[in-house]
Amino acid sequence: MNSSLTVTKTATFLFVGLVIMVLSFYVNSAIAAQPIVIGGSLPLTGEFAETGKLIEKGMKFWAQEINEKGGLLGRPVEFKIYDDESNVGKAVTYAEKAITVDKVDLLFGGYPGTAARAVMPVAEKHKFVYVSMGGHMKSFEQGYTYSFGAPPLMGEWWYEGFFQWMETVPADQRPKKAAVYTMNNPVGASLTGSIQKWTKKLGIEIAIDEKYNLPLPDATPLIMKAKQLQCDMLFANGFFGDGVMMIRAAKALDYNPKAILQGIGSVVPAWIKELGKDGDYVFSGTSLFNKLNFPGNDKLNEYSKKEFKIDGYPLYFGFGYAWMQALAQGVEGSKSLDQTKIRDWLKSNKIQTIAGSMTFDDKGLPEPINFCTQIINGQVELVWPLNVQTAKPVYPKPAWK
Amino acid sequence: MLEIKGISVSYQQHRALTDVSMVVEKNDFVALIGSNGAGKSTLINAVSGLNKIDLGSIVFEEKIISNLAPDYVSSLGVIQVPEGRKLFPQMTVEENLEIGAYLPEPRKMYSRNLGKMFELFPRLKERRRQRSGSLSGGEQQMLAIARALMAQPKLLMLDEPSLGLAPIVTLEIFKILQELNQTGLSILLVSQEVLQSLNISKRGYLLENGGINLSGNSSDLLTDPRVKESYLGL
Amino acid sequence: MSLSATLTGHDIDKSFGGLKALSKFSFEVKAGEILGLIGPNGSGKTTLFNLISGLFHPDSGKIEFEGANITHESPHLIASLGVARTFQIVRPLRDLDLIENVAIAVVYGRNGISQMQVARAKAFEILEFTGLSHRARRYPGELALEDLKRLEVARALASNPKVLLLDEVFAGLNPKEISTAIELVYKIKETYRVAIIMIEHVMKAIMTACSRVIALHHGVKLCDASPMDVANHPEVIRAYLGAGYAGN
Amino acid sequence: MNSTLIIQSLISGVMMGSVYALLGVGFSLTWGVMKVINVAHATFGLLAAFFAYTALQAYGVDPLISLVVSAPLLFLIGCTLYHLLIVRITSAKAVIVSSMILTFGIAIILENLMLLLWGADPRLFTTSYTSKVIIIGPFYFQYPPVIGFLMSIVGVTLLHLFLKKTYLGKAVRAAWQQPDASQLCGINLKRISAITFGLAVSTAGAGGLGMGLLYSFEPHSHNLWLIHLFLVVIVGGVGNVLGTALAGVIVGVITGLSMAFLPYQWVNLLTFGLLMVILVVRPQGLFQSEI
Amino acid sequence: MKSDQFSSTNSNRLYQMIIPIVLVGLALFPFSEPPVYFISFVFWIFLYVCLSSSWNLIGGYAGYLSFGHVAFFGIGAYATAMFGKIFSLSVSLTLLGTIPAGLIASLIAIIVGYPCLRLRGPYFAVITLCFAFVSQLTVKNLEILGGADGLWLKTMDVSVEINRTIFYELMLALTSVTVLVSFLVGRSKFGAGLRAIKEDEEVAQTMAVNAPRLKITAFALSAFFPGVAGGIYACYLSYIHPDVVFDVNMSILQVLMALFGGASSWIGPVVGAVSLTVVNEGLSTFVKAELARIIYGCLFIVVIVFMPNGILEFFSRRTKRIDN
Repeated sequence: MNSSLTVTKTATFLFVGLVIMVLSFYVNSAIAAQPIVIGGSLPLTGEFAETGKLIEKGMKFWAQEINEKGGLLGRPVEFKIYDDESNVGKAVTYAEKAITVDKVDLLFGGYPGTAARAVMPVAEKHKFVYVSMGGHMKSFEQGYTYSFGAPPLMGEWWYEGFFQWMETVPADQRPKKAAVYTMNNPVGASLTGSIQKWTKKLGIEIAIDEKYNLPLPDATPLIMKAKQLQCDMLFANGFFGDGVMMIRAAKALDYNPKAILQGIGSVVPAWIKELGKDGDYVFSGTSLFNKLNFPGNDKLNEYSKKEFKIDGYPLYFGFGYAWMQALAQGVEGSKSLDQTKIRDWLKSNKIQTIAGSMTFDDKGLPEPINFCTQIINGQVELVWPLNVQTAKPVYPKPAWK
Repeated sequence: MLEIKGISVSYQQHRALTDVSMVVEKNDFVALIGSNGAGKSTLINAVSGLNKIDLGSIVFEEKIISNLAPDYVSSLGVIQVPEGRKLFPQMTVEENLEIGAYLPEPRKMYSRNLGKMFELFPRLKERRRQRSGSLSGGEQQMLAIARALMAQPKLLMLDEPSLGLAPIVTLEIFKILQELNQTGLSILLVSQEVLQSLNISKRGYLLENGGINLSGNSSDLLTDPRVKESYLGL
Repeated sequence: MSLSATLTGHDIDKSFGGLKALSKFSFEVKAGEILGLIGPNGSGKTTLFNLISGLFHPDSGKIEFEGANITHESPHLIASLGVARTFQIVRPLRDLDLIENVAIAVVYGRNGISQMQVARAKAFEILEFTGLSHRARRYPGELALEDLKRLEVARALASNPKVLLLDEVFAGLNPKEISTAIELVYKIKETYRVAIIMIEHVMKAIMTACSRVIALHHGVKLCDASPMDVANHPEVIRAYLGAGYAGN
Repeated sequence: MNSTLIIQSLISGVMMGSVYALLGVGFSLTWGVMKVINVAHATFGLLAAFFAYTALQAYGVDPLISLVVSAPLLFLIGCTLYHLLIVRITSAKAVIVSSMILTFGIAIILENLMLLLWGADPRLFTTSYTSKVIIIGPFYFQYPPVIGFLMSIVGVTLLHLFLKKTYLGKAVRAAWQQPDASQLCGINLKRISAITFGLAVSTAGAGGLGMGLLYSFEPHSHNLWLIHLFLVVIVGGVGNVLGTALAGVIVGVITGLSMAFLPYQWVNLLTFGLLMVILVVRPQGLFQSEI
Repeated sequence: MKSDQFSSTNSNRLYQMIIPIVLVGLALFPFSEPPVYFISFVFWIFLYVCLSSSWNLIGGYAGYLSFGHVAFFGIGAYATAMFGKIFSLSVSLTLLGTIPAGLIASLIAIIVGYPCLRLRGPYFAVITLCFAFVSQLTVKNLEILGGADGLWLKTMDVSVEINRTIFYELMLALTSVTVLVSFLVGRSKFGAGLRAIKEDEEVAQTMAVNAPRLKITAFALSAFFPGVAGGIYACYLSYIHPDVVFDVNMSILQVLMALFGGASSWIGPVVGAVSLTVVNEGLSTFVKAELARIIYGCLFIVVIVFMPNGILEFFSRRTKRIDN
């Protein structure tokens, strides 16, 4: 009998504890006032920690810079960043926590695509401007008015630059047959559409079109098959781990297509750092890049060199920075923290970011922009469009040594 | 040599042994008899350190060994051949013997003792590479005894070595025990084979319901009607 | 109750690996009868209980309960027909107190009770009957072996069985406890009119309680007779005391 | 389907599977003999991989050589963990459940320690031989899987020899076949348990290194590896070292073959589905239990 | 009445008083106009209480540790989403689909449980884990179910506060029903049979407990509530993806919550789910990310080493000792 009494006691204690906690949040939120608080969540631990941490650093660099300049609207900025543990459900509640408890002034964009997809309706409901990579075209087609991709990481556009350049290659030098291997996730799915469209246009036959679920156990059979069918073009639409396996298998099997396209794997700094020479000559896309000559990139590079000891800032570092840039211009432009005003300003004005200048359409997306990158001599170079070219594309890819 | 002074053992709240005392002298051969559930195994497990005792003490060669770890008790030379033999079934005959000689002192004498065992139990020599699990019941019991002997015991305790064996095999094993005793080994034998164990032992104890009811020279016990009564309830 | 046997077994064979646990074993038991089952360790007594209660199935042979063939039925069905058993090594439900232990047997037994509250009251009666009522709210871990054996009996009784299989419920008890336990068995027989088969090593119990005794050795029936005749049967004595004793 | 592709898939399947096996044997050992499911097993492997990575990057030490340091180190860590924590739950009612929760906690702690120490970036071993290849006829043998394969053969053989040929190894087997009888022979159970656990953890180190040769790794990679562990151990039979090793190869072959015959997107599904079938049909694993 | 001495009348009265107050208090909470986050956070707590309580039916009462229970959550989410999509229903009508979704989850539990429930201990844990992976991968590979892209659901055309309040109340209702069922099962014949199975399945069988049928019933019942919860969650999130609703971490968490609180009673999972969710939230709020996870990991070690039967039993034993 005692035990059941204690049960009740324990339950009561927990309930009271919960109430106290709730109250303490109320009190906490009441104190915050002076600085502009920007809140939200990022995957700082768990599966997407790598990217999450880079975005966080990019955002923080932006804050440091703007605070040195005297802040936003004359007020210093401050972050309230939660760790969502790479869990989409948590990303949603933390966005709400930032909005309704911390009463943040602005919301920052999250990662990965699935989280962003789930947060976008929340931002919409709460009428908060949400600038992120988005979560691919489909998320922007849901009719959200407060969501922006500035710049987005748009799978549907990712190879745009590459194909535009390929169009300039004389038809007889173009690849004839392509092998397409795509990871079975939203990013992968969004890449395949443009491949279908463009290969048809360029007269490239798709000999293999296969999806795989992560983790990819082994890449050897994939490469072997591509080699046997004499595919002279390889689309490896994957992340880092599987991308690396494909490259290593391609080298081991001495498979020499004219061009290798890599999805999202080669844009992380680890690609060059870990893979070394073998990672050379893969093509990929990007919507912002450290070698672009838009204002701001040099500062970021300088900072990266000092802080991370690498030439050229990492891609997601740039994303974190660029999204904040876009948001800040909305605030400065509308001279207000009113979300609707910020949104309206962003929809009707041109903004400048490290990814170039952009204007947004109804969906909250800029004009399709995507640059074509290629890794040459251990450096990511921009090869297309011509006005930003930092190196001539190496094509066809030299044989493995 | 071994002196058990008024020990009591309980499992959870149940008392399995109450105030039991007995003595095994040097070069003694003691038979401990009693019906099922009387507490015989509990007693020798208490000596080996597998059971903890509540009261009393167990003294071996002037050393108190009650409630010490089983491996330590073994290292003093008190070796038990457990009920049901408990061989290492996936290991060969020779490996079983090797584990028998696990302690540092016996390990030094391993090859010499191995030879002796194969002399004593020639059938084990034939099957030295066989898995112990595949041996016949009698061979398993021999192996269990040989494994214990590999540890160079001063006191050998056997728990129901005749269990599930054909009478002729039991006879053979008991003969070997008698020989071992004649070479100077002290033995404490727990057995259901009342007649045979009393025949070969020097002294006997009758354990009933957790206490010693009767003790004396084996030859006297053999004719004592109380023994038969205890078994058949006549 | 008719005079026909409640539970019968015909030519039951059971081996484990190469070991023959039971061979060509037959038995029968009637309501109101106490059948004793004796034999040295490993002679196949507990195996028989496992076969009757359906935990094992025989290799050949047939077990019938009130004329129905239950040879290959599942344990819960056999139990729900009215065959209850105890376990030699007590197996109480350790995380549940005595009332719960027994009450579960009550609700799932043939009592027509499906409410736990009612079952608990009934369980308490049974605990009273078996002399455990003062420990009703204790957990098995706090009990002495004697009481755990009683609990086994109480639990078996609780399902309101027609046949009760008692596996060494006297082992490890002192003479006084044995007397009370024998009284309990009698009481059970009188009150519940069940057929009882009991495995026992304590000969005193067998001698006083049983109307008939079967002796087993290495899975073979040695004899099936009155307690006195069994105790004086030379083969039984040899099986118990070792070769040569009978002649002594 | 052509035979070259099938055989090549088989070859790489075997090599991949053998690395799973190396990672799995220790897991199988602790589960089978100690009834401890060490959910952090793969995490220790990952720790060894990160250690080797640092040694390679900072001092140019070959990953295989770093194992000389990390394996004994992991052995010590394993022994210490046993004495500090595992021993406290071995008397619990449900050791298996408790051990899973306990080691789950350890895994979380280790993962985040690695995150603190090494950051979240994916890592690869890149040495002079990582992109080399041996070509025999139409077949290709990449160095890293071949090395992993050899490591696995050496590791499993060593473990097998240890258990079968050395005094201590025999004592370990004896202790788990008959705990009571082994104590009567003078074996100290606690010490043997600690050694078993330490040993298992240090084989995890070798396995982790092997995985690092095949795949890139990050602080959370152990979650994926753990799934492979369950796979090979269940297939091979819990507690069975050689069975687990064989099961690794079988899982590898199944994966390899299904990659040759099935659309790739069904490969992982098939593997898990097959495991379910194996579990239902033969819960004791494919091989006779042997310790 | 004799039976009185077997029921804890005092605490019954206590429950009878406290529980309605707590429930009414919880139901009224959103109307005190707290920041929306708190509604969502408590919704999240309800979700976990519901998941771990329903898991407890099979895992706690019967002792069959299912590590793949998230599969039923996911199945419920997808069934509801597809129901809404196929008939292009509004959100409120889609929510009606959660009941059939729960039934589908139960049906699948029966089909899967039939062979799987013959396995015990860790084998059952592993096979259910595999089942979770199999169902996740199946959904990912099937284009009709949205494949790797996931599914979008309609959103309600109401303000955030109302939207969140609706889901809050729905989840509160579901959770109350789940806990009530768990409570009733705990006191019923059915629950008693499950306990017997947990303690000793063989003995239970000899007590006429039809173990196979009871286990499968418990498994089906314990799949129903996650199925419904999955449906509500899908509508709440308005976007579902196999990685989100079949997340194995969720599966492991609901097991840990139940064991953490104490799996032998109905209140254990409730206490476990509430405390772990609150602690985790507190850690994420006040401690640096990695450190928070490390402390979280330590929590499991401390609990298992010092309170092997869950916090509830630990505290009740302790007070017992003090009372004595």
